[in-house]
Amino acid sequence: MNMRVIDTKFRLVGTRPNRPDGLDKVTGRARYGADFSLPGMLWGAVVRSPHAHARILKIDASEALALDGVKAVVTRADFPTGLTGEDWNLQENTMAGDVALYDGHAVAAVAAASALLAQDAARRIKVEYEVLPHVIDVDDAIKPGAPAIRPGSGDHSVPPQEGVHPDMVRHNVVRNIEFGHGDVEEGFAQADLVMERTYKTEATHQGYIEPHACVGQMGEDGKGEMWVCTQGQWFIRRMCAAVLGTDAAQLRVTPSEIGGGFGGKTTIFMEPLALALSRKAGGRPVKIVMSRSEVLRATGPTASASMDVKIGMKKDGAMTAARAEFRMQGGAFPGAPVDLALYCAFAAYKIPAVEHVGYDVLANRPKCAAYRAPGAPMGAFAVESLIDDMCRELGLDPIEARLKNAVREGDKSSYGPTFGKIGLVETLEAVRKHPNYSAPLGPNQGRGVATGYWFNHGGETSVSLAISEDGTAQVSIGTPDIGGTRSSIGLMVAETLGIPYENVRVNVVETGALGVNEPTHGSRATFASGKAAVIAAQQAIGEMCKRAAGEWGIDPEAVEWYDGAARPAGSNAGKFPPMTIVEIARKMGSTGGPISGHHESVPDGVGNSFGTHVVDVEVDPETGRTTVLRYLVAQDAGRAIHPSYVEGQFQGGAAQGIGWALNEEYVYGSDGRLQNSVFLDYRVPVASDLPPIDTIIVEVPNPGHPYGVRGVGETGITPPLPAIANAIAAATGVRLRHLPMTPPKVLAAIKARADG
Amino acid sequence: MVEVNLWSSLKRFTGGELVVTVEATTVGEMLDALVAAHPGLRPFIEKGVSVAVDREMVSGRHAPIKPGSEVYLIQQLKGG
Amino acid sequence: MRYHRPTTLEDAVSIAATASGLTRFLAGGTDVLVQMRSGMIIPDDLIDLKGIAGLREITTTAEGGWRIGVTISGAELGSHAGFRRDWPGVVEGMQLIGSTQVQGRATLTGNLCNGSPAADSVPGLVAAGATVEITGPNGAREMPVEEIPVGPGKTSLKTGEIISAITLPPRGDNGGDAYLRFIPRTEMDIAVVGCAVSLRVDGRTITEARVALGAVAPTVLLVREAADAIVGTTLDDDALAALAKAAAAACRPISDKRGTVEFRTDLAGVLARRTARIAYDRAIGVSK
Amino acid sequence: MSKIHVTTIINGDMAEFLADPRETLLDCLRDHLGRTGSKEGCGTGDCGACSVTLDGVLVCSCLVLGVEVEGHRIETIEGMANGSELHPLQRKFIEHAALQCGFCTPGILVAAKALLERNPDPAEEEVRYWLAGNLCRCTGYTKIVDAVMDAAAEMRGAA
Repeated sequence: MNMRVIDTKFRLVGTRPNRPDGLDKVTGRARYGADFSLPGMLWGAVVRSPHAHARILKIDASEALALDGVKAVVTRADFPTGLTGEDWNLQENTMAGDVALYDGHAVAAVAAASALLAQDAARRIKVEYEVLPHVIDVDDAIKPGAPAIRPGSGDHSVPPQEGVHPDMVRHNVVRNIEFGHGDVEEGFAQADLVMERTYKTEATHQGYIEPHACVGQMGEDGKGEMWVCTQGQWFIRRMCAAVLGTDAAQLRVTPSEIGGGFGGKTTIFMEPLALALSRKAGGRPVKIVMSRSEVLRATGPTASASMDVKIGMKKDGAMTAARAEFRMQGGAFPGAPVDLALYCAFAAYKIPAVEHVGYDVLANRPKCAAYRAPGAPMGAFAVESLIDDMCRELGLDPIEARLKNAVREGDKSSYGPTFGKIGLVETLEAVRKHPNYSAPLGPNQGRGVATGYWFNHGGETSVSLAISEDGTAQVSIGTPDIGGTRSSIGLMVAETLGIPYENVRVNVVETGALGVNEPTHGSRATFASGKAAVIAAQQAIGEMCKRAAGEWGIDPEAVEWYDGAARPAGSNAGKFPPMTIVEIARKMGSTGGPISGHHESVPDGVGNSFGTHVVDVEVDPETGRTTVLRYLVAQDAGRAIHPSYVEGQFQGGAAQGIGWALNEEYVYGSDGRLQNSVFLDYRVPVASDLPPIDTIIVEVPNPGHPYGVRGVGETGITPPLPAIANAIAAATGVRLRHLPMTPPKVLAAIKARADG
Repeated sequence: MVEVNLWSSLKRFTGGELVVTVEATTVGEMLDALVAAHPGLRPFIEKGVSVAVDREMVSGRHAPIKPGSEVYLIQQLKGG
Repeated sequence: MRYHRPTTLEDAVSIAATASGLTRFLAGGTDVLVQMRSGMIIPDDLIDLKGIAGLREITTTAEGGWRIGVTISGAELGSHAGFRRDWPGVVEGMQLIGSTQVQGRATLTGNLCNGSPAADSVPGLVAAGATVEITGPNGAREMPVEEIPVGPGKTSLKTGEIISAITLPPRGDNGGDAYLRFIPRTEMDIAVVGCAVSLRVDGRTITEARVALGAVAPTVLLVREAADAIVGTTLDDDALAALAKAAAAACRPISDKRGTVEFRTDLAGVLARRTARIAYDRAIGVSK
Repeated sequence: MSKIHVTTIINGDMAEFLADPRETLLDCLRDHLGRTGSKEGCGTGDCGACSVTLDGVLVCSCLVLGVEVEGHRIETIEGMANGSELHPLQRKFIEHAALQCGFCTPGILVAAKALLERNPDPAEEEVRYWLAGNLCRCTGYTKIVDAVMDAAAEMRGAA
């Protein structure tokens, strides 16, 4: 059952109209990445390394190029040299240089007249490798003497290792972070119970159902176009230009409809290859569509983590101190979200003394990409699992204990800054009142509770709004619509202008149409593009009031906008009948020209979002199989603009978290090759695996947004990992500290306990 | 004067100081003053940091900082 | 790749017998197309059997058993009331393969000839005592189902030989069969362990039984010791314990991405108990 | 590899195309016939985004060769609405917000339609098992199942 904690007083905000792109999406008309084609188009295919770590000795494409219809082959030799920093990392990941760094790493690409021909040609490109020692697991990779991956890619945060004996150098540590406050040793000394445990999570993939796809066209002059499924067309533009050494403004990127992203489509993979092939094939457009296997082997999964957590607690549940050391590998490149994981780890709790230590480690795996609340689910798994064990030890109710430590407005966060208005306590109170929390449990069943946190990102934002001649409005946004953004922004604009929702058209536009926009990421689209759209609408309203004032011959300040019309105010009140948006728009050509509004900014006032989940599971004691019986999500949405899509974010996040907790993982062989690169063996939850996911939309409005919005997209994936681990512990009495909690692992733990 | 709270690993570049006091009325001035006082911080600040001023993540260099404002330097935040 | 669509078995056999390179038969295609897609296998000759008359029929044999044409899909098998009544375990095994969509294409014979030790439909056929009718360059021959797979991806079929039908014996009175598999999700996975039991009772006592295990050895196993453990019993707790012990003892599994040796061995015992219980209840008539 | 001429009926209309024998029905629908409503999410029959019906039977078009459909009848998402009148399932999916990114939606609609033609009054559990071969990564399935149940009720005239 779905509940909302408060009602809104708005005309449209908080209602559930049909999404404007719904019709196209239920009829098959909507055009996604692979649905786009052009005259004269070629098809591209990518040759990928079968080795986890190997020096590339020779690439011979002569046999492929000899085939009729094969038009171009590109290798790293076709890319500029001398890139540095993240641009270098992106180029290295796009196409291997001297060394292939992971199973699936691109080493060459070919363009041909048909998809089949391109694949045949790719098979005929002969690559000679010298296989190098590889390392996959984060704890192995951090060890002194582990195979060195891309030596020298460590940044300034890594303490210098000169003087350290060569065998003792930790080659693969590329980033180090430490922060905290208070005296943790003092805090642990004051505790009645101190527990310290180690936890591990495996890499998982965002698992969007739409594989990466693009059509790229670029001439010798460096002018180009790209049609691509992405969360951020300007990111694609900037990154492709950097990797290819072309000018950003010369590349025009149009986003298609996007079949899911969850962070995985905020960066580039094969997009520069399409452009490089096109440039080499005389400017003919080149289409590249990844197979599922390519998606799993060569696009961004999330990091895998190894984590030590120590917490001190008083008998009454009050936390006195906490310490976390997280080690994460994000593939053969810097960028594991260890910092974000640490920021979120203890964010829900007011703790006098906290210490955080993090290491970003290289391993022979694909470059990790953002995945919904990057890092936060891993940290939550470790911290919320340990808190659950401590509550059992001290006989405390998990919600009471969390309420005892919960951060409130004005409390200092675990990462420093003081919290503004937040809704953690409200989510805890809400789940306690929900019927699921008191549902009776049978044998082998258990209930788990966990809390989670994620920030809300502002980000570069540019929005444009124009009033049409008939008084309807068009809004141009730069954040692709992954889950209903068009409807939430349409609702806010219609609410602000005082016109019907149906009279607003929200367009996701290409890079030529707006200033730079960051992607739809960081739970920012409804917050940031929404806030900018509202401000743009207010600008247009100001202009319309001016036009009306001109018609009436009164001072614009003496005009107010209400219910879709300009009205004389103050001393002029009632002197003239209201002038509607339709009348003003009809005359705009003769009263000063087009009426529009723009807003460009990096919006402040982001509102973080807390959530609390409650899950009931049943574990088969003979097989170790876990069945999710009930699932409840309560999360602070600030204010739900379109409640159905807010619920959808809660439910989708929970489902991904359930998959991560129970079955999803990257499985590597001793040869360093990925063993489960198809959906048959990379096990995302199917419909029959899940119960209905119940939601409670808690609304503690964010004062930083005109309609109180908080980003809601990411928090929902954070609590499920520990919530399910806690439920399994309640059902079986055994605690699993290594995800995923597969039947073999659960059964082994149950048997180990039975054997004493 | 503003007190800027750094993250611990930056202590290596500030002579062990976790809280650095600088003269600044905006975020930009604050970041520049930090680099001037402690050149070792330059690569971190050039790579990009998030700044929290009085309970808010602020974005622009021109964001004002009042005397006595709560100021934190945080590693850059993004998301999925 | 050459695509052939013969209209008679003889034509199909001669195409296969004379083909020089890599040859594959196409019935449901749910394995062959996946292998082609991954570039694992690109046949030189692909012989589509769906154009051959008579291969898409389910008929009863003179003895009262069943003859299933090789292009019968899982969906067609499952919707055949008469067959379902006789061999619910065989139907269960077939219908556990893949999704509703895959059921619309996949066939018993294809699942058998794919040679996977984890093939869901095979243990049920083995437990049922099914045989296959093989047509080849040298005429037709009959063979027990369990003798077709000889190892992962390998069968005992010779070049040019085609399985033209699968024959199940008469169910007879007081019989029941069942198939259970273990997978981590509820659907869409390859069996980690599979178990089929077919048995007959006299009153409450089991008079004959066949127990087959999948995914615990290079081929599907017919475990006589497991059958012996329950024959002559009323499937009481001791019999079930002995059955589980015998099933586990017969396992020669590997550890891979889907399960460990220890897990598969444990599960073989658990599934044997649970499957036998269902087959027994069907035999004594307390359930369908 | 010479191509093979194939004649078939798609959404009631006669269609002809030339197929390389290695091309799947999905490849042919998308690349030769301009029917891009059916999606490829995996190419291995594990995600259901390419679901169509072949002579009324629900199949993954990525597991059927284009050359196999000679003389057969195919129904795709493009044929689901009756002109401008949406099928109740399509309407309910929009009303219930049963789609977020919408990529899996065509396959799920085709599969759900096949279910309701076979059983107009399915239990929720039957809906979940029938759709187990249609992966959705956005919604957690709750709103999808709600929409199918609601559409079924309306089609039974019980809404």
